[in-house]
Amino acid sequence: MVTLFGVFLLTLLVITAIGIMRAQHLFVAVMLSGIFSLQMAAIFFILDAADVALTEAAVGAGVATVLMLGALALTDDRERGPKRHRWAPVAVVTLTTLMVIYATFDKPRLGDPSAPVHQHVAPWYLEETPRLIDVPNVVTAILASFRGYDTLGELFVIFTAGIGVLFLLTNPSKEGALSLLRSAEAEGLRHHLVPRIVGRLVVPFIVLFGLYVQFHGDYGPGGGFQAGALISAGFILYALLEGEGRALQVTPVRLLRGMIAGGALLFVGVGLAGMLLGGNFLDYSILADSPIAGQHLGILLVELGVGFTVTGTLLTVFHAFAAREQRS
Amino acid sequence: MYFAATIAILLTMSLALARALLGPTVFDRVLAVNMFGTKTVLLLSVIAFLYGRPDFLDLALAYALINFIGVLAVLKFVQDYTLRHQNPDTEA
Amino acid sequence: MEFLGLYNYWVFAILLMTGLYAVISCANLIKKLIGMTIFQAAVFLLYISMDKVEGGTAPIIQADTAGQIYSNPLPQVLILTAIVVGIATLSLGLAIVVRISETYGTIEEDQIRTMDEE
Amino acid sequence: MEYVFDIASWLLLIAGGVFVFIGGVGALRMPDFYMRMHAASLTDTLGTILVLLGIALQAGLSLAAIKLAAIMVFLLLTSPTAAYALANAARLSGLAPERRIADEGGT
Repeated sequence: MVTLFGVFLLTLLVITAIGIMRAQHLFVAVMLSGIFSLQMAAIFFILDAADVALTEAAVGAGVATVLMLGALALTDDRERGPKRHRWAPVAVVTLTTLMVIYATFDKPRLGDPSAPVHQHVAPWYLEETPRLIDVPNVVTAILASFRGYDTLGELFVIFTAGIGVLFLLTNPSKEGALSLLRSAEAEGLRHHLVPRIVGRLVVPFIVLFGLYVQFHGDYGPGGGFQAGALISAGFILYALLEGEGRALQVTPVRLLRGMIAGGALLFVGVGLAGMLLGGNFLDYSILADSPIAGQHLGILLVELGVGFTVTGTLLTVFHAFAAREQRS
Repeated sequence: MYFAATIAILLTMSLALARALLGPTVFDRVLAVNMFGTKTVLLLSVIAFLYGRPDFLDLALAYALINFIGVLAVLKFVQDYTLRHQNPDTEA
Repeated sequence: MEFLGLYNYWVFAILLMTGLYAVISCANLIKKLIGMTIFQAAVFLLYISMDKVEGGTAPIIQADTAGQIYSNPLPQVLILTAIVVGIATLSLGLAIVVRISETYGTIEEDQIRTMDEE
Repeated sequence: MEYVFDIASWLLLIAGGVFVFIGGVGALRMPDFYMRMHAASLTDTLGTILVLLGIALQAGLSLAAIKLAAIMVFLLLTSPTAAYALANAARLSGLAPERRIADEGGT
């Protein structure tokens, strides 16, 4: 029965994707991709990926739509070009789709326990995590400890993307937050009483929930990535309600940039600390008296680093887009 | 009995999707996104119980908290848009 | 029911190619980026479909249940990080589009090309 | 006593499902944007309360019930606010309610 729910949602997903492609108005495309993200989260949850669904929820519901709208405000919200019907791309795409579908007939069925992907390293992770690391959430254990190198790499991708956006969008002249405070458009939604009151009520709970996700990530779905996205969603809400200027007073640009670099440094620092104490890079077992306590400490610190960098990057990107908007 | 509620929610989701695809104004689409959001919260809560893992209500809670940020962003977008162009077109 | 087991992969194929179609065929740069996110989402769907185990539950080990089957945690780890990396790269792409729009005054590929040729 | 809770929760879930569905039909079938919003936002709130109460009765007194209560509180706060913000945005952009039904509210 649940499989049928999944099939239904997947069908809706395909319809939404085609709707996105057909939308002439980019604003409509952005709204439909919001729906797309909600459907993806529900499908991830049905397919037992609670952590992934939480990440998609945190990223897709808050940050992605806001960033897209920010970009639309800076460019153009409509496709201007003539509607072209090119047959070559359609033919290529249809042919490739049919080929990929043909290839899937050799794939193991959904949920087949004897599929090759379940045979090699995954059972080892599931069996050894309680003994070696002793946290209930195996996803967090793999993310932060077993495959810490991977996560470090991903973190540096985010770090680099944040720096790239700063290079591209920050204006070199020193119009700081002060001029923002005076401009009329920077007031956000301060005239709208109801959203403002309710929003101010909700913001602390979003941040609190983000902290819960950050520190409860060993035991339930959660971790630094999700928490970073949630906390930045909270601050983005504050910025929408109270205006850019106020938000930049609460989280100054300097602090955010410090968070981007500091989080990455914390991650690398934990790795180096392991080396200095005589272990390997990112080997947490050495950090405390017993290996398990060391693993717990290492995972906590590493997740904290991830949380800092993700929060800093997403907020910096948001502010970069918003500041550009005020200038233009 | 969870199944009945789930089916109702899924059908409502498809109706909301139809509204999002049909338009006609952009606000209809935003309304559909918002509806879809609340339905997702309900769907996630019901399925968490269907699977017997009520600890996954965290997900539904996350959506309940941040779902309306998108709509507020739309409100701000429209407000700035009307400030800049005094005569915006609402038709999609 | 046999074929429903492959439905996820079919949807993956269709989404992948929908995204690809947008990237190679739409002239609008933001539309291209949206197409790229659909392409990404298709890959996410492929990985997460592979993690499901019949009768399994999310890989968060419960203390009081012995013999419980858990789904494969490894694809989840890969996709979890990929989603956040995806939004970071999307924002980088949007930043580039914003700069292009400021320089050329348009985000349509054809018009940018004709302006470059002049 | 068990049965009473079970039956009550089933009734709540079914009623919630019905209201949610009615809201969906209203959002699809009503003739103009403000009416569609009316249908969607009202049933959103009621359907949410009913469904979540129905689940909470199954959960009993536990952490899950507290989380459900939190979800309900936040949805009841944010969902009408979103509806308000949306109506506001629509009015701001000059979308008028359809004349033949709402004569006095037009711009």
